[in-house]
Amino acid sequence: MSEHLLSIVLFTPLAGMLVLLLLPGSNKNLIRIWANIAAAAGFLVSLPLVFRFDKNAEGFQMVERYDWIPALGVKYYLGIDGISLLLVMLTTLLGFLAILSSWSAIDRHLKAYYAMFLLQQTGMIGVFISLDFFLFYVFWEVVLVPMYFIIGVWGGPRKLYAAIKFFLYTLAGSVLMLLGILTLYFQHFEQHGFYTFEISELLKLDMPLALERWVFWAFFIGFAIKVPMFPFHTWLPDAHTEAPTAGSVILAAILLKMGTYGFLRFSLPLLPKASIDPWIVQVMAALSIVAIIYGALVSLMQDDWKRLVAFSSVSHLGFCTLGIFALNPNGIAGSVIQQINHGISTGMLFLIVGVAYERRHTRMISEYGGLAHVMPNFSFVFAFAMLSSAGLPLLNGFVGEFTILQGAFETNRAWAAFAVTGVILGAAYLLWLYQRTMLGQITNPKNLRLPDLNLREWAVFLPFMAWALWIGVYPKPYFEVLEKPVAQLVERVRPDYFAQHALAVQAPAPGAVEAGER
Amino acid sequence: MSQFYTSTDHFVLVPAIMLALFGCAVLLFDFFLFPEPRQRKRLVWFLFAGEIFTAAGLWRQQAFLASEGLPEITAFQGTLTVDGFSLFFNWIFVAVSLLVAIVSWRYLEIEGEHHGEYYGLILLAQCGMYFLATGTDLITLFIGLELMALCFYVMVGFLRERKRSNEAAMKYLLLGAFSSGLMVYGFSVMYGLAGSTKLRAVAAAIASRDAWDPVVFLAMATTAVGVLFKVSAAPFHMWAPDAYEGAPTTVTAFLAVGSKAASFAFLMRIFLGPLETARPAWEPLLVLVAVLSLTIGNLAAITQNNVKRLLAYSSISHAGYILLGLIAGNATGLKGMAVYILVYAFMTLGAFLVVVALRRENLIGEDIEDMAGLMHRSPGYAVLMLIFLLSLAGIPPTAGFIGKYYIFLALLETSHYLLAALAALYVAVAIYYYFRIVRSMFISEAVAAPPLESTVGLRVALAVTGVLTLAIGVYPEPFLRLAQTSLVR
Amino acid sequence: MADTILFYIFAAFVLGGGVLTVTRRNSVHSALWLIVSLLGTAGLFLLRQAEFLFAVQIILYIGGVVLLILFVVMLVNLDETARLRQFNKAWWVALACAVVVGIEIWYVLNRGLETLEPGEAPQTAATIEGNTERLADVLFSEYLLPFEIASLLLLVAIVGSVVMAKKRI
Amino acid sequence: MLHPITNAHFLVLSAALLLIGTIGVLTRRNMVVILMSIELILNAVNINLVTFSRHFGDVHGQIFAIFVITVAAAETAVGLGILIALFRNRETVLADEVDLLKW
Amino acid sequence: MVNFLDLIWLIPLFPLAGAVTMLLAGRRLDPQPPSEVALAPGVAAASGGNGHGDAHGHHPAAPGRFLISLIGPGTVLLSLLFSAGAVIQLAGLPEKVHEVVKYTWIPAFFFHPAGGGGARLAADFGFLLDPLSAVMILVVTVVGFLIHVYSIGYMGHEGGYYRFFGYMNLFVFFMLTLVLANNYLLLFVGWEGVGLSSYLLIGFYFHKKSAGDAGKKAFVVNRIGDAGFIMGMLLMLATFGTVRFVDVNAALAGREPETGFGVLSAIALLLFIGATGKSAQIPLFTWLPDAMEGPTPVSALIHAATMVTAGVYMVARSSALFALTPQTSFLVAAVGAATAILAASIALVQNDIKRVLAYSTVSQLGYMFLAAGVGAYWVAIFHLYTHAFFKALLFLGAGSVIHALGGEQDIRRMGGLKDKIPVTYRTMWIASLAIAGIPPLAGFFSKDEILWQTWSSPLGSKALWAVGVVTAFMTAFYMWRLMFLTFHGRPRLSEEASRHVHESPPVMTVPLVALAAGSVAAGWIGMPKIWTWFGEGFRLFEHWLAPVFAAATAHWHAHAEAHHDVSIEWALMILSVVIAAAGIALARHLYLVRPDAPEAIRQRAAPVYNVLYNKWYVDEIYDFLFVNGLAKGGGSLLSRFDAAVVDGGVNGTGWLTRFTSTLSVWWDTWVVDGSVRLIAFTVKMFSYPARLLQTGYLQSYALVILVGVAVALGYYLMR
Repeated sequence: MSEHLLSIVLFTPLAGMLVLLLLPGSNKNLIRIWANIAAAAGFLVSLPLVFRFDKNAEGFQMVERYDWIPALGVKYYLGIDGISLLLVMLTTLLGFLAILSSWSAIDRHLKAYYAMFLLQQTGMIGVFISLDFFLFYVFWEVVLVPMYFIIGVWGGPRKLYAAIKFFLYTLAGSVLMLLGILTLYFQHFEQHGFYTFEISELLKLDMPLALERWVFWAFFIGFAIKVPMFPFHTWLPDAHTEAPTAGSVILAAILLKMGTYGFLRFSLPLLPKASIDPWIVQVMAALSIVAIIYGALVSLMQDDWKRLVAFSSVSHLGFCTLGIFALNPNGIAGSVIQQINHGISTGMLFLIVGVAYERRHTRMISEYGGLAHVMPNFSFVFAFAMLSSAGLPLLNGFVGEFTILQGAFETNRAWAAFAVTGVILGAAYLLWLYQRTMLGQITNPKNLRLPDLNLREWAVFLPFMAWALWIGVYPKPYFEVLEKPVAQLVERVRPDYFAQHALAVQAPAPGAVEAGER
Repeated sequence: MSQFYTSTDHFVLVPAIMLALFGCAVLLFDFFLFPEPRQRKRLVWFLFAGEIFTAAGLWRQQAFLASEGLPEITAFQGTLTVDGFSLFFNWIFVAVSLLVAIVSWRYLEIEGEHHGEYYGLILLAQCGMYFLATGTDLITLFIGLELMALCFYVMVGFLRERKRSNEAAMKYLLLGAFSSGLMVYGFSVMYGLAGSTKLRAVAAAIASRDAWDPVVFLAMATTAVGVLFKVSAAPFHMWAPDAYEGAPTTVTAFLAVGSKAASFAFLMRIFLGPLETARPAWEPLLVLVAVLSLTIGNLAAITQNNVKRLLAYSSISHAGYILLGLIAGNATGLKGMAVYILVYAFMTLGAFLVVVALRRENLIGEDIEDMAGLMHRSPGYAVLMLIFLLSLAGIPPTAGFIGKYYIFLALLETSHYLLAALAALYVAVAIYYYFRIVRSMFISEAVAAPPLESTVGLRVALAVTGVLTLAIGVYPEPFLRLAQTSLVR
Repeated sequence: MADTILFYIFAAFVLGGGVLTVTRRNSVHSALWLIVSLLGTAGLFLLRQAEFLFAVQIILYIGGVVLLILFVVMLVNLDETARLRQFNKAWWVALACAVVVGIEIWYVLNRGLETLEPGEAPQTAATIEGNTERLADVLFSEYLLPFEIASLLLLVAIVGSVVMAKKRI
Repeated sequence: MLHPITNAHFLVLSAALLLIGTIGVLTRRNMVVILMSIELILNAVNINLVTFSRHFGDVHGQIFAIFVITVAAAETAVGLGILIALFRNRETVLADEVDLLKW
Repeated sequence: MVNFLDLIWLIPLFPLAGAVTMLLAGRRLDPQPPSEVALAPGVAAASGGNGHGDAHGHHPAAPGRFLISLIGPGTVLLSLLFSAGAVIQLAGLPEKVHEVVKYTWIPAFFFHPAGGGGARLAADFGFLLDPLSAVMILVVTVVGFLIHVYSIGYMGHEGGYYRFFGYMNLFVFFMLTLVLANNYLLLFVGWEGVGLSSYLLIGFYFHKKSAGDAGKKAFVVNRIGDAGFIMGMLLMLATFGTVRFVDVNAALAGREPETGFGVLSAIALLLFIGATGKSAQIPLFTWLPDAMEGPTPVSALIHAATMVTAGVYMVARSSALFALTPQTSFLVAAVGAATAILAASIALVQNDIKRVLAYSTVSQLGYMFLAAGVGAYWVAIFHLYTHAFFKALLFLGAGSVIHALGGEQDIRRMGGLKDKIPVTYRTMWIASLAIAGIPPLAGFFSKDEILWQTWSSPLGSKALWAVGVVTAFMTAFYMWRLMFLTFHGRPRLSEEASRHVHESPPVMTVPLVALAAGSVAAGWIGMPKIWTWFGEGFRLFEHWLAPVFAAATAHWHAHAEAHHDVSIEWALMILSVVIAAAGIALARHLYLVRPDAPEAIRQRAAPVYNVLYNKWYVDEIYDFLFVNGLAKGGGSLLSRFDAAVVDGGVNGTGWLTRFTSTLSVWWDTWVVDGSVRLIAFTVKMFSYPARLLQTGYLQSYALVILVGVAVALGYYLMR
């Protein structure tokens, strides 16, 4: 049982989906209830991961490794480290909350909807726990199709365009990434005489810089589109805007993380030479910074509530990628934490749009205004999410942003100086959005009788808020969990980093709650 | 020359004999035993029987090869060679013929052209395919090819009252004859080079010459025309969309899968046999052909509204992918070709079978619009079609991905980086038109039409293709091993 | 010497017949010129000591195929067909292209032909034995299999043409 | 003055005939004539085959030629059958009027 | 005996508990009437809504409201008691420093070359009580408590009562966190948190667009400063490897002042940028006057007494750093002086009672920075402390006036109120004397000390002193202009207002009196050195803070002592009092004796008046530069956005960001997305040629085949 924990976590949603398909389609509530049960089960079975995880252990934990396609050297190889753990937990929890939030928002083709969600859930978890590149790629692609349908079938007016754009963009990226993967695979064969996709084996590769660069760019295309980094981001506003609420939540909170995760798990460790190649690093940082500022500026000018949030994602993910390519412990740890944060805060923001949309069926900001009068709880939750997203200290966003800035500052002060403008602009567009939707007088009579949050909606929002607060006030467990993997990563990319900086790679003293005098 | 028709000869020929025997039997029985149209569906059973015997013959060959540990059995003084390669393809032919046959009778009934000749032609065409996969002699290959082609000409035109069917058959025949005329010209030159029609002798003769020998080149170029025509690679592809569209859909499926697979077997026999040593000369040309096929196939498919036509263009692009395996030319590439052909067979067949399923009295069911809302009318078909389309596009975990995987890997292994990137990018283009169908099925509002009723045969065929398409994707191991055996030559 | 002259005569038959086949407005005429071309080919077969093939050419080709063609031409030939344009609109493109291909083939042949010329003359031996006997020997031993397949081919051709051409089956 | 006839003569003749046939296939509108042109192409092949047969002093080439003739006959038969079916439906045998299937 | 020192972490938590209680349960305790639903006037008519709720409509006093009134000030009182206990115990310690670390907040690696290797940053949840934070927590809790009490009366009739106290408690929590933090990062938590509370409270009347705008402006402008603060912290980390005050000071110990603009100056400058945002200094001061949209107690507590002084506190807290950076210090002093005189000049002519006070606050904050800039950190804190009393009192008094007049804020429509609201009048009278710098009121001591330090400090200069003196004159003048216009002379009230006039209830007046007492006496613990006859006990403030600033003053102290000249100090002191008196007198002359004179002067000095009245056109200058300049030069494209800008009425920076973001949207739509669409378009376009080949004519197909052959053979020939 315990040695198959990851498999159980991975396949619980899929099993839920299969059962779901057998349920009678006519009984809508049965389908809803079952989907929620399945998703909740998915979350519950993932909880033991947290408790079994040993933050002091090196390498991957809870590893499962079996032959899958021996002819290709493909293994069914699962395992997690701190980075995966956090992202898996994010996935299982948010997947459940997203499904919960769809209860009344979706009333067409329920069965297909929930089936797609559960399928996607398995795909996303798979991406985060695969240690075999082939397996990873399979899950990576598996995620695309459900999301295509979620956008395409249950989306907004321009859903067709958005769905196919999303699909094409990410697919184009991922096939090029596949070429990169295959190059590594072949190189490994050349150097070590056998074919394998195992990350741990591929780490033993030693490739010339030129080749690493090419592979890096191949990976880059795949991951950067997924993140999305600056010039590749245009699928994102469309997809986010048109997707149904829960789809946007999953898209923003988890799908985008697949890209950053890819950088962390594959680009950096597998291509250490290319990753510290000054030119590449400069380009990555420049793109990240452009994304931060650009995303924020564009957000400022949106009149579509959801589109605004979508562009804010571009800005936030810019921080994440900047942190990664700061290539030091702070930047990377901050990046991972910021990925979680972005999942929480942007997820909330999308849910908030969804709540408003469900009541008014419009996303135009100008249609709203003064909602705080009729929906005080809602406006409170929104304010919370907004502050979390804007990086207010004691909420989650600040911890990530500050750590990333620290990392960026260490590598290049100018990066931090540019990136910090994102903090200002972030406040500007969010506050302006808040003002236009929540504050002022109610200018539209349709908004006069809107019901405030109901119990189910509270149930969706509360975990988000609690988590945001937890990370904001006591982020230490997160840093501890990330300590080892991040150190290994940095060690791999910059082997002299710790030696040169005389930093001991160790966790702070256990039981670090030191009360009393110093 | 002493003894002809030895027991080895017989052993090698058994499957072909069975095919021919049952083919003729169908023709005969059609005339004499089942004059009533309603009885004709029983003719299917002849076909089944023929396939079973054929399969038995193949199985014995396979078992013999395995038990004796032989790489191959040659017969008729080198005219036929049974090896892993031929068996691999023959198994595909058996499966494809069976699947096509069991869905055909209902389709033809709807079309009002249900005749026994049809099943006979299937069997005889398969007989031709058998020789294409097994033959190692120019004459045998040529005759086999023509046997298959003639059957297809007739089958494509089988809906005699339909103008489109006539036209498709006419075009296919004229162009086919023209291209095979050019091809056989090439054969004649090959014969002139070697003084023998045996591939082995031709190979030896060509190997003794320079790779860039003008005569060899002439032979190669003209032969390639005929071969590439049959596999519908650009720029020799142009018959394919028309023939695919005009032919009865079941025939289209057989044409797109069986004929193409057989032609690729033929192509590999030629290019990896006699022409192998002239690789420097033909490789650049094939690169051009492959790129053109990918480009034209994918681009032209984007704006198609007829599903069959769209699939025709997609099959052109698949031909391009398979050719890339040949261009790479290493073990991975060749294995990739085999795997690709295998998965191509099932996914394409499946896609066409869904189109077959859509055919009803008043609805042709070939336009993308006809699939609108299929998800809500017949979710099973829609989901299956989705799987086939995903596989055609090469999205894991479906079979198509495994095929593309090998092709890409082979290209990278042989440093064809640009080709690999191009081939990869065309996957994204392909997804665009495949997803036009998906969009229609899943997202468009349903047109008012009753759900499709289906026959047992259709269900079985779809289930088999669907399961295989998924199975090859999820657990490809046994299939890869099968493909591995096809390399033993 | 005689061979040479005969060759040129037959070649003139072949090419002239061919050209006229392609260019005659009336398809009946085309068919007749085709016969001329095929006869010329048959003559060439004789020149190369392929007597059996000569016979096959005359009987099967001219007697069978062309008659079949003529029959169909008569069947479907509408008078106005002959009055219409006989070449399609893009004929000059095709012609130009064919000429290019012709030049290319000629060029290629030119460079490679000497490698196809006989070093010594083994053909003398071939003339001694009866051509037809040898042919039969080889055909029914080494090429028995293609021969059998060819029978299938013809069966298919018959069935196919019947299926296609008959109104009701 | 008259040099002896070599293989080259035959091969060039064959190539010429091939071209003539090709031009016929490409330019003539009447599909019956196209079929005839294909016969020309196959004849060119046969000339080649017989030439080489003679060259090698064996009969393989001639046998090949027999098969080619067989195939030509079979193709013609089926082609004419299809042509008749087409003509019955369309009242035409002109190649460029048969263009329902395109694009 | 409770060890208050180890419980200092509880001090901020009491108000937090109050805030959480109120924000979570408040609406249950104090059910809101539906009249709170506000609707734009036009829509209201159309939909039958009853419009903007009457701010002064009386609600039935519910028991829940009472509970709120108890919890709100009560939690602050608890903090006050704990603070007092802790400070008393602190005074008994030999070291006078006490640090409590609860747990590590943000742990991370950080590399700094200066530290000779690596170090770990661990920003803790740690609290530091030393004399400086002791002063601050006392000011915050005392003033905060009084204002909370006052608010019970002032906000009693408002909707969202619970919300108000919730936000106020939240503010106190963050403010106490800010002053008790033991490291910069935690200080930043409070720093941002008070900004948030300020945002929430400015926008308390959220149905008013102006309130929302002001709140947003405050937050965003503060964020600009915060960005500087963050960068400062990062640079500090890179330099010292820590953000803990004690460690930073330890790292600085033994360093010599920088001669040029070095890394220390850079850190100090970046921190100061943060301070200019929070403390409304040039160039980031524009938000504070707008912040007067909030309820008056908010203005008193946040925008006068506590939050805006956070910048001063932070500079004082970083005194060891600033003392080493003469260039940045000079900049601090210069900015302070410039802000002081600029804001004072604006205050001269404003007519809104709260705006006058707001500019006065900006001006007084400038004084504090002036003091800090010249190295007189204890004086800066001293002024902060006295200012807290009289400025809070002034605001609360103004609130009382507004309350009395039913919302009237324009001093031109007041007058003659001194008898109708006597308590308010008298307390404000005291406060005005105090701010004008009349001895022996609190303001005198602190302001005089600032001027003297500016004159005498090696970091100061005569020019700065002159600016200070002029500002002092202006201060006296505008304050008394305010007093005379409000309370003296002929009543100019509207009919309705004059019927409405009444003295505030005791719950409001008692805090006024208490603060008045403070305004009188608070300065007595910081008497000038030359008043030796009072004894050292009256110089308690300086001694109390001395250990905190010991390191900072060490560099300059010896130097300063040498220059200490008693007679000059006396002369200057008298001069400043005279100047203040002159200001008062002039105000009396113009506004009481000859009420028509101001109008005449205004006529004659119209340009000057207009410049001052329009706040030196600071907002407008930005507007002019960016809006009109760019719009006229930028042609049609830019003019399209111009309309949006004028319409939006936002200030220049806001406009600029919006302009660039519009450009970005444009870029995104047409260039980035456009190129993608172009690719899609091209692909589709190529689809047609690919199809066009497929003419349907079999001979063209054959032709293509032949072309294929031709190409193949051609390739061979061309090879």
